[in-house]
Amino acid sequence: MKTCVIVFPASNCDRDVAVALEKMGASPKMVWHGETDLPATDLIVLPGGFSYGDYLRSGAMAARAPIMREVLKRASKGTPVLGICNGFQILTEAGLLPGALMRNAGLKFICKTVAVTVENNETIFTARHTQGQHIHIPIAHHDGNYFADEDTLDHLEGEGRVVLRYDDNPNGSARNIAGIVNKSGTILGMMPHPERSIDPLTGTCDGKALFESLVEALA
Amino acid sequence: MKARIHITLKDGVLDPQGKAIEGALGDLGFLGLDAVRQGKYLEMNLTETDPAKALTQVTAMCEKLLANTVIENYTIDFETV
Amino acid sequence: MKARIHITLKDGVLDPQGKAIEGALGDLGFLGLDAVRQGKYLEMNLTETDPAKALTQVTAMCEKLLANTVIENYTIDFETV
Amino acid sequence: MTAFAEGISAATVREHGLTEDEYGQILKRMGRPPNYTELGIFSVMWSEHCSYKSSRRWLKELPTTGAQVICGPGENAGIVDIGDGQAAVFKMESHNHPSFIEPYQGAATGVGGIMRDVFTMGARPVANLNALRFGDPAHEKTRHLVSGVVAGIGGYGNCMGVPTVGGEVNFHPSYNGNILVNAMTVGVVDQDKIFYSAAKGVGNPVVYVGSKTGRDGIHGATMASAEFDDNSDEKRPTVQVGDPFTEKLLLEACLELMAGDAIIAIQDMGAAGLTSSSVEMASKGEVGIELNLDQVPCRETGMQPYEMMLSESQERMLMVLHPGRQEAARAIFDKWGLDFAVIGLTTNTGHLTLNYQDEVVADIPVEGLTEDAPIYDRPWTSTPKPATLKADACPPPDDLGAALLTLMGSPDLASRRWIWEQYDHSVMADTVGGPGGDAAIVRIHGTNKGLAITTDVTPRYCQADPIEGGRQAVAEAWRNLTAVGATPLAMTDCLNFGNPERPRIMGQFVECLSGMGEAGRALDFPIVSGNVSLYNETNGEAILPTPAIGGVGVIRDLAKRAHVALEETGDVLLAVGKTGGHLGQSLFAREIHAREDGAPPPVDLATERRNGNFVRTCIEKGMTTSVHDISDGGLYVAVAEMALAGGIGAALEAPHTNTHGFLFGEDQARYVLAVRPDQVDRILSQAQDASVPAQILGHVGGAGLTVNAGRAVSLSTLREVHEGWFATTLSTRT
Ligand SMILES: Nc1ncnc2c1ncn2[C@@H]1O[C@H](COP(=O)(O)OP(=O)(O)O)[C@@H](O)[C@H]1O
Ligand SMILES: [Mg+2]
Repeated sequence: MKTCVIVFPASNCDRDVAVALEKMGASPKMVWHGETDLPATDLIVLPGGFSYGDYLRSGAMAARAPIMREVLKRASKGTPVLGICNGFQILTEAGLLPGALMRNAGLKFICKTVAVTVENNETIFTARHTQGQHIHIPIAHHDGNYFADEDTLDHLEGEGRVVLRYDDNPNGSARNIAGIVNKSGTILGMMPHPERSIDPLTGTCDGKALFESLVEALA
Repeated sequence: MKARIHITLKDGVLDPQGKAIEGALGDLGFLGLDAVRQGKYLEMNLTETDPAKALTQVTAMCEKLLANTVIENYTIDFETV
Repeated sequence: MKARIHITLKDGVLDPQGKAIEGALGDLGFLGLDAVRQGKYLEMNLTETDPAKALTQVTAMCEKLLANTVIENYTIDFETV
Repeated sequence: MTAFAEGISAATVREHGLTEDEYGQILKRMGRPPNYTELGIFSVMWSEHCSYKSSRRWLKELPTTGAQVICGPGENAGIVDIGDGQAAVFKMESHNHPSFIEPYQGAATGVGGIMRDVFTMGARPVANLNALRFGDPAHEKTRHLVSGVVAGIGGYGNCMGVPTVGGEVNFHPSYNGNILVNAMTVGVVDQDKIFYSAAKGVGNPVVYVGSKTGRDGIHGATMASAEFDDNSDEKRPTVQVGDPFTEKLLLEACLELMAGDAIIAIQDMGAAGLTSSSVEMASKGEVGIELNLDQVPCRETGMQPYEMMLSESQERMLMVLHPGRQEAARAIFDKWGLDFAVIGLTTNTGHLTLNYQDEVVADIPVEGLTEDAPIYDRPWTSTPKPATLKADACPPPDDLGAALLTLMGSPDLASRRWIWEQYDHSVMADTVGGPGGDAAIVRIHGTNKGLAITTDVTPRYCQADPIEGGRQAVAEAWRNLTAVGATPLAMTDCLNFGNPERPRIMGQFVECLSGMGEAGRALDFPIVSGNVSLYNETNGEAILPTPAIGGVGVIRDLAKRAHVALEETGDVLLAVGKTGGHLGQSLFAREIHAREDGAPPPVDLATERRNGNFVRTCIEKGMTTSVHDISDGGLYVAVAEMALAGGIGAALEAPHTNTHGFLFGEDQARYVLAVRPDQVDRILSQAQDASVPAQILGHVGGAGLTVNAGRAVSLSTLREVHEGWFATTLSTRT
């Protein structure tokens, strides 16, 4: 499987996700935000971090970076895109996913391992999970409070696009949403960090199944 | 010319910061206030001197970057320096 | 009465956000602009109807909580609803 | 009659924090009166913060060498060998005064500054820690200060993508007007890729990179060397604003440049910015430096040489490059969107020469700024040895369980989760042991090795008996590293004290250092870097003497490590080390009997070493994976923390006389181990062979803690009081 990780100024989980992909046998290419072209790839990853310092709005400036034009093009042709944390914020800012990620309801940055339910295991990202599985996975964000209008939320729910839901809402997200996909199920945005959950030495391993699902689906 | 841009959350969009500020003001003993909303205020200097052109330019900036029109409104005014 | 509060960084205080926004606008091809500064804009409704009293009250809020007077200035104005 | 340059008076000299005497020395060195810019440069270089004039004489007596030491004090950070051609680079630094004035930005820029000290040397920062002291929790400013400092530390470190993995926090009224914010960074570097700050050669380009220079923090270094009084608010505009986004770019750009061989010397611009960075590079390399200030990237118009030289704008670096490498270097900084300017040259004059608008605006022999800086052997008085606290001063509590709950919910023992959940402690995906343990453990990327890191000091012990307190701070750091299974390597320090011009305070400094030095030697635990922060006083009220120690150790095989959590019902609890029931200066005495007197527990360094080595061996041999050192609050608190971490209770057996001394005494050199029943005999006999006291304490199991089968304290109640304190006392809505 060929993968690309987009590196924005002040991305800081780019290495972590590259390590995770490598571990799953996918060799990631790191692509600088200023590039205008992407190599052939089966998966595009927008990593976590603080692109542009999260100034103005999280993900806002990154969503307008030169490389994003190409990401949008590929995404529209069906190339899968995974946005983790800051990557999720970038996906909403770029209009690839609906809604917005606002300041956590408690206003504080939160870093901890939380319980999340897999609400839909019929996506390329979650096939290795069971439906309704509770997984434990770290979050680390200041702006993870998912917002969308009621109509949009109803649509997301109705179409099975709420893929991950917090068991105990840490940040005020509408309907406890932790991750959603686009209509065609090829783009996932999620606040939790699966790449920090692949090694028993550093915590839980529940994030591994996401990468395994992708490898299986895209190999 | 100096442009002044106000970016505020749309009605109906929850404002965690505004809510927290309202709570904190209450804790400090300030009474008789509600509907606290927090927005952004941006200033910049433009070399453009024609007001109509400047408005077009700044509107484009807001649409493309400065505001997230899914959740935010913006207003623009100018001050001649 | 509606209070409108602008909180801006004092002159000479570094504004990392403004700087980054200026850079991003440049990258997007917007030319002829500089000195981008980002501040906060707050609105709230007050039950107080006397302008002088309202000003005293909001000034106290700014001093105690809303503005960080070490690095920020604030201005207050009112709008009668 | 003293001579002054035009526009300068005796008052100007005083305002620059220089004494008449010091000014006299400047005249002598210069052979003429310094102009305003030169005076400013002398004032910052001769400030306490940069010159260590009160402390240097005593710092020299600390142990700083060892087979593991690659670079001791004198560079931006200390460096120790961690095997396999790699090294750990670390240092701790204070940002006390700025954080009191503006907690968010003060703490944030403190974190930014210490990270620069580490990546200046070529290392990628892999962990941040912080040692914090605040005033009385009930003091009107405390809540605001705690929220701001914690948010600032998180705001900077989180954005940088460097995990904040540990630290310490205490509250005491002596910090009401002088909080302490000490930040530590640890980085990892390949030994053949270390960069130093000594400039070399003549005619080599001096290059400025990073952010532009503004009028920030002018006189920050002298501010950090002055006492506060009620007018300190007026000094406010000197606060600097941090830009972690730019620092992240600076980090990546510097490491990219460092992968090649363009750099001769590099130095961050910290306190006293362009002045101290250029002077230090010149001084270390024994060359001169000539700067053309017209080339300095400025944020504001009309900045004067004085302002450019003294600005403390953040996120800047100064480098000396090999000639001809400027353009390749510039391309890297352009790519990262950072300023890059050639602002000068190395020279053979031995002078710092500044040109501005075609005029020489300053010309100072570098040695005058460094070697000639005053050194004071300040008068000091020894702290009288306190009397040992009498047993009847600390009678048994009515209810041991209630006393435990009081302690576990007290400010100095309550869970710090509220703080560390605001720090990203898992980014980089190498955090093996995050906050909440004895020492944090960070895996060295791509290996099966780990660094263990801790910060420690017990200021109330240092106040009561500075020598004992100095020993204890070092011993506790060493013990915390040992408790996770690490081999302690070396330490950094941040020496926070009051006004050294008062003999009593100077005595605290001298005696704490004497204790620290002794402990460092006895434990093979040299000091490789550090920082001194004096004048932590407001209106004559000094802080408790607070020599914070940052300890670093290595775990060669991460499979062989321990954590604090109890694991399994039926495991046996052992105490290693002798429990004598020392209650003087204990938290029990303070929280239950409101007594802050008596002698602190004595530290026997040979015992410390023997007991620690024994515990480490037990971990290495796989005989235990559940270990906690016994410190604040004593044995019962240690067991309670292990129980909460593991979610299992324990039943303790304690002597029937002086039970509370046994449970709450703070005797040193002790650990609690939980072991499988089949290991007990083996451990006890090996302990005996090693002359290490060890005894059975009780058993793991149940939903609460009991002593001698008495009434249980339920874990849920314990958790509630333990976790609740910060959230209820300190949580503010903004
Ligand atoms: N208490 C101390 N113990 C050991 N070394 C110290 C101590 N204080 C300062 N040093 C060393 O002195 C040098 C200068 O310190 P400092 O001026 O704080 O560095 P920087 O300019 O990087 O902030 C550093 O190498 C530092 O490690
Ligand atoms: Mg330095």
